[in-house]
Amino acid sequence: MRCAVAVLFPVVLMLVACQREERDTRPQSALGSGEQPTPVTTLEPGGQRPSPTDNKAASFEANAFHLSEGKRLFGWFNCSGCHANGGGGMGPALMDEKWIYGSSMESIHATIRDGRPNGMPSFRDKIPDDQIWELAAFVRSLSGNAPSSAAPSRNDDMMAHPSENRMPNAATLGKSP
Amino acid sequence: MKRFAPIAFATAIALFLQGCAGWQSALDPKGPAASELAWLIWFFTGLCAAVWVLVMIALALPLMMRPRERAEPLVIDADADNRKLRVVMTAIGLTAVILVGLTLLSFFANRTLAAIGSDAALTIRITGHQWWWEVRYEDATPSHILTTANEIHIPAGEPVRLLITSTDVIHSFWVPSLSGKLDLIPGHMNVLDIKADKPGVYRGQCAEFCGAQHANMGTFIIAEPREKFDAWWNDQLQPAAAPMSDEAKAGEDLFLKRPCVMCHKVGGTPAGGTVAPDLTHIASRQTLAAGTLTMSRGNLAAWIADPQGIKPGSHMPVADLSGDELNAIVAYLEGLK
Amino acid sequence: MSSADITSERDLRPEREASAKGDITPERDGPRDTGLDDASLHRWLARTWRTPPGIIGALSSVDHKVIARRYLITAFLFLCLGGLNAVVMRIQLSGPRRGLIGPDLYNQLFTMHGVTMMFLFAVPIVQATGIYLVPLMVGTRNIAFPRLNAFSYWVYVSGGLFAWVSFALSMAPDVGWFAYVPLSGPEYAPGKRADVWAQMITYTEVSSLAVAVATIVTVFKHRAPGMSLDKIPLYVWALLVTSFVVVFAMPAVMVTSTFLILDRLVGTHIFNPAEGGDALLFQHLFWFFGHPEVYIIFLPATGMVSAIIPAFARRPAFGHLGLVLSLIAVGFLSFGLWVHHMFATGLPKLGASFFTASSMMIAIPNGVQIFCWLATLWDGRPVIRTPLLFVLGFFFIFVIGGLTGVMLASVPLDLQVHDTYFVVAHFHYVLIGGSVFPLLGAAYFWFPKITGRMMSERLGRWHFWLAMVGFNAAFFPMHIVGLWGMPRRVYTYPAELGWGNINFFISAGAVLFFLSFVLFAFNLVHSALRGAPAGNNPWDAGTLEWATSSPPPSYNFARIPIVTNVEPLWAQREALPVATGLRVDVRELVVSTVAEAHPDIREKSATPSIWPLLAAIAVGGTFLYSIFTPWAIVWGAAPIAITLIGWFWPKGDPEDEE
Amino acid sequence: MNQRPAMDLSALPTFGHGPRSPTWWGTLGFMALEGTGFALAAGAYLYLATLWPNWRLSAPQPNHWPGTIVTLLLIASLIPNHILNGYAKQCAIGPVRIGMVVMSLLGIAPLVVRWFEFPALNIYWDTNAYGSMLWVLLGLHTTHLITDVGDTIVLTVLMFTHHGYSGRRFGDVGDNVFYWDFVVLTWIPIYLLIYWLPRLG
Repeated sequence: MRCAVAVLFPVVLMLVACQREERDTRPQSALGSGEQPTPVTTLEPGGQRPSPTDNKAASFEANAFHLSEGKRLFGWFNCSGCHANGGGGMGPALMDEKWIYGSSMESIHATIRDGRPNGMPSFRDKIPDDQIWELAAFVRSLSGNAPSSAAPSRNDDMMAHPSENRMPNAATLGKSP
Repeated sequence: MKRFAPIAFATAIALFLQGCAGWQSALDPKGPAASELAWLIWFFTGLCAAVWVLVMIALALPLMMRPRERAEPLVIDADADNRKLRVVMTAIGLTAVILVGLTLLSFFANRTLAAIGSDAALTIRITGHQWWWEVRYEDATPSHILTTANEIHIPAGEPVRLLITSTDVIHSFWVPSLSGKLDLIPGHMNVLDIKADKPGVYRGQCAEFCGAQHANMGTFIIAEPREKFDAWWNDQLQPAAAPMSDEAKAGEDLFLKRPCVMCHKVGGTPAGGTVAPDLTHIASRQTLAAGTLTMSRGNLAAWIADPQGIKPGSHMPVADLSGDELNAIVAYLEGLK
Repeated sequence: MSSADITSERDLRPEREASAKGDITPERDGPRDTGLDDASLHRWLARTWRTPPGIIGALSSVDHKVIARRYLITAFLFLCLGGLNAVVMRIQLSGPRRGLIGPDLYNQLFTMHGVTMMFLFAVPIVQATGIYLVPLMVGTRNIAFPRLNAFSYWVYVSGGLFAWVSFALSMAPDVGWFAYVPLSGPEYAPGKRADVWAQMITYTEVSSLAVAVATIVTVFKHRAPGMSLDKIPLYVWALLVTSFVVVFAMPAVMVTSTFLILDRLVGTHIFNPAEGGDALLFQHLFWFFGHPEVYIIFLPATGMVSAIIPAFARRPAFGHLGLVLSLIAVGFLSFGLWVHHMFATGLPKLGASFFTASSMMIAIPNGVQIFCWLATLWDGRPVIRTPLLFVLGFFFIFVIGGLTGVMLASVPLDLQVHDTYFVVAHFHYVLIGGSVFPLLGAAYFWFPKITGRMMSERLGRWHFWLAMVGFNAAFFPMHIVGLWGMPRRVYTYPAELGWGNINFFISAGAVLFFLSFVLFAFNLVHSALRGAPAGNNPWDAGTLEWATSSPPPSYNFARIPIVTNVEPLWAQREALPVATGLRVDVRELVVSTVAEAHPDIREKSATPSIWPLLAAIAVGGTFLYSIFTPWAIVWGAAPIAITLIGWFWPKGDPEDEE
Repeated sequence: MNQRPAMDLSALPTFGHGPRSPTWWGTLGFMALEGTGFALAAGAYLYLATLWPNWRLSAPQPNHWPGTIVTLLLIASLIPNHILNGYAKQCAIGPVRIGMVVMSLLGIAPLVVRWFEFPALNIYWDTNAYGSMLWVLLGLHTTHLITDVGDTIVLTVLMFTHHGYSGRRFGDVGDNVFYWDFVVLTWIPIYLLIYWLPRLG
């Protein structure tokens, strides 16, 4: 038993770590496009549909490098112009647990790529697909949805809000104590 | 050891002679600061070599000349030890004198360096980014402030003041044939005065480890006669040239529609990104990607098609462009003289 | 040996002793060594001091020689790993624009090379040599705080594993061994790589600090009767000064790495200029440790040189007092030079000039040492054996490194060569010339003491010449390529700068230098198995470690020697005066006064215990967990407290009770 | 090598107090390195404080009262601490047991007040560098306080067992006294830095 744990623990650690620390900067077409039909609602007659996920979304969401790249792009592309560091302004807040169009990676990816009514522009040709995935992963981390061992830490700026790796867990967010 | 010493020296000298013509070499000074420093380097080297040879002789002599091994370790000739003590004290005294001399020498060299830029007329602000240099020519008139990247034109024979800082990590600005290096530190503003004696192109590169592409963060100082520099400066102040051919026109449209526009600026067009090098006059530069590639149509196309193959980890992403789109964008950029 | 033998010995010394204190129960007494014949004395001591059998027994060992051997082997393995890193880097750099490895791996490689060589090889191996030799040289039976010593080995080895497992997982730090912020800070170093650096550094420094304290106390309180301050061997002085430097320098790097992980993990702003922090603060703190670090590695090596030269020059070191004073001077001055690593940061000119002066000044005590050694060699023809060859190589290389160090001390000159290959050449000349060559000499010198067998002289000479040629071929041209403008820490370089040929030459030299270590490893293994038996004192040297058998018994000395000269074995050729009256049924050793080494107390040394290992596991687990969450400190406190209580709680051994 | 007995050590005592004992020197060594850590943390604080002309960075003043109470408690505890040391030197088990209990309580008391010190700083560690340094300094000292109080409590328990009545244990008590002095003395400059330096600015 102890042996099994001793063998398994490093293996598990290795798999988790590899995914978290990899730094691929070229498009990862091997993982598929990651595109899914993205419904606006999850309500369906006859019970809930399982949320669509594939390797692509997962490989971006749990990867520290991609999350931090997403954070950098969020600043560079002036997302804060409308979303104000995630707190919300002209556009909706990103730090809470309210998602108008779904909270999955795929939904956020679709939102950035195709835009949404009431102001969210489409960045389809303006941002390469992988960078959209990075942004989507970072946006999810703003509300504590990313694993804290991969989520970005604070920036070397004035502090706007607690860093993403110290966000309260998504499950407890928005529920008053 | 004795056998090896001459070989080492011969190799060293041969290698020195071969390399003195270097393009980015501290031993090939092209400005007053680097000349002062090269002299200092040679002086220190000569003195240190002499000291080293003396120590080696002192080491080799007992090995060669002493006839026999000592028999009884604790029987010591007090007179001999006293003589040795005098020699050792003299050697220590000499060491101290040499060191004081070298300290004074470096102090005065420092003062010479500080005097170089006291009357600089031109001030250039250099901001380090991962992994390129933002270059801004300061001017009292806001419309005369000029922004470019990686290549710094200066008038030859005139001192120029560089204000250097960083917005991300620490970099270090170093053009060996003109001057010593100075760090670019976020939250600090450093001042480096440089002067090139003669017109020429002097290569430099980042000298403080700054991440994935530290190796490919080159810069060039291009010293020109005053009138040529003024002409360059006036050209650079103009907005970008309008595309001449149809292909270039299509390229401009694509530039504004595709990812390029998110980060880069082209003066006179809606493209106004500030997080990547300003491309208003990119075709007038000699190199691409911070001194990594020489400027040519082929290299432009290669860089845009696969930046992550050329500079893995750099912040320029792979944009999904078709062959025609790529050609059009390259045609457009080529026209931005 | 049967227990019946022991009981029969017990009757030999029925003498009882009243305690000095009237208030406390008289000491339970046991047999003394006073009248014992050699054979029964050996039987008693061997039983009392042995490391228990079995795996648990081996893991419980507190014998300084056993632990030092483990330390030495582990450090040598890390040296090989770090050397392999270097060879891979050199292959990548052997030509311009070579595509063998990309920047991501290269940056991890050179960081791991630096971290491994500094924290997992150089400091541990000089301390390990001290752990082995200092108790023998001062004539005692074990190091002070033997369990702390065992603990520090476990901490060290797990810290090293931590770093190398991270490397295998592509999670190794890639921010340089110096890990400057902001590059290693929260914004620019995503993932856990920089956290691995921070915690691994803090953790392994715990081990260095513990060894340093144990060494200081061993030298201060466990010296053999009569070994007053002026009779302490130079090697022991060197280790003593080094340990003091460790005590005052290592906390700086722990503070630095703790600040860094606080910034990364809980969002403090210590290094964030936008919120009142400062990036240069990191450099000040780091180099306040980083410069003394060089002397931590170098000073023990000077001690080795001071031990080897007298043995082969056949006379005591010339200028013993001068050598001691210059060791102490170097130790002090090493704290006043850190800014010369920061001349390119644009500090105020006048302050920088002060550090030029102080950096130049440290050349004086180092010069004193060099001149004194030369004067020692000037009496008669030295006996040229492999250990002395490596010391001669040390002179050849280290003097170059020292002189280029003088060049780097000059602010303006430094601005041209700082962070170039010139500096890489300089510090390899200092560290390999100044520390690794003496260490290799020391390996040949003390190998007979450790294993009881001589190392092959023929292979030794081959090794020496291969190392000399390989080293100089690899590192001398780096001075030149640095002056030609090649910066450090680049994973590639363009062809048009003309650095290709010289880099190819450097890479070839590096491979040769690596091969010399392969030969050395072969010589070690071969000689350990087949070498000629050494006898107690194969070199006819004069210090106490040669008075006992090779390898030394678990109790080091059957009777504690009395010291009358700085080279006691030369002064007492016929018979060594010894002290008697120690108990043989418990681990008793002599505690003496600090200055005069008058025997003062018969103290019990700690018995073997598994708890130091368990404590190291608890502390290590806490550190590992703490790169993920600060709560690790809270959850880790309980196991740490339990293992520490287990460690210190008396088990009813006589050693604990009195 | 031949041996010649020349000295008899059998009359030596088997334990010593204070600087005679190696443990005392070991404790001193750890104090030196921990003291260096304190000094460097304080140095870092002063470095940042002199770097920024508007230091305290518009943060509110800390409330010094909890800190002052801790200071008074710590200074007061030095008296029983040294009385305990005297008994330990005399190897008087009864008074030493009482003294250890007293010292455990006098260790816990400032720890309880310390709990209220953190909110009294009136700033969080992640607000700005001033807040970070305050928390670091206070945290560093609190770590020492906790470990030493833990050590004292364990030793107190030990003194009540049958292991307590031995020379080595009395030496341990002496070293514990010594270390407590260190914990108290390092607090004074940190107290001044945290609560009184910001009042100057």
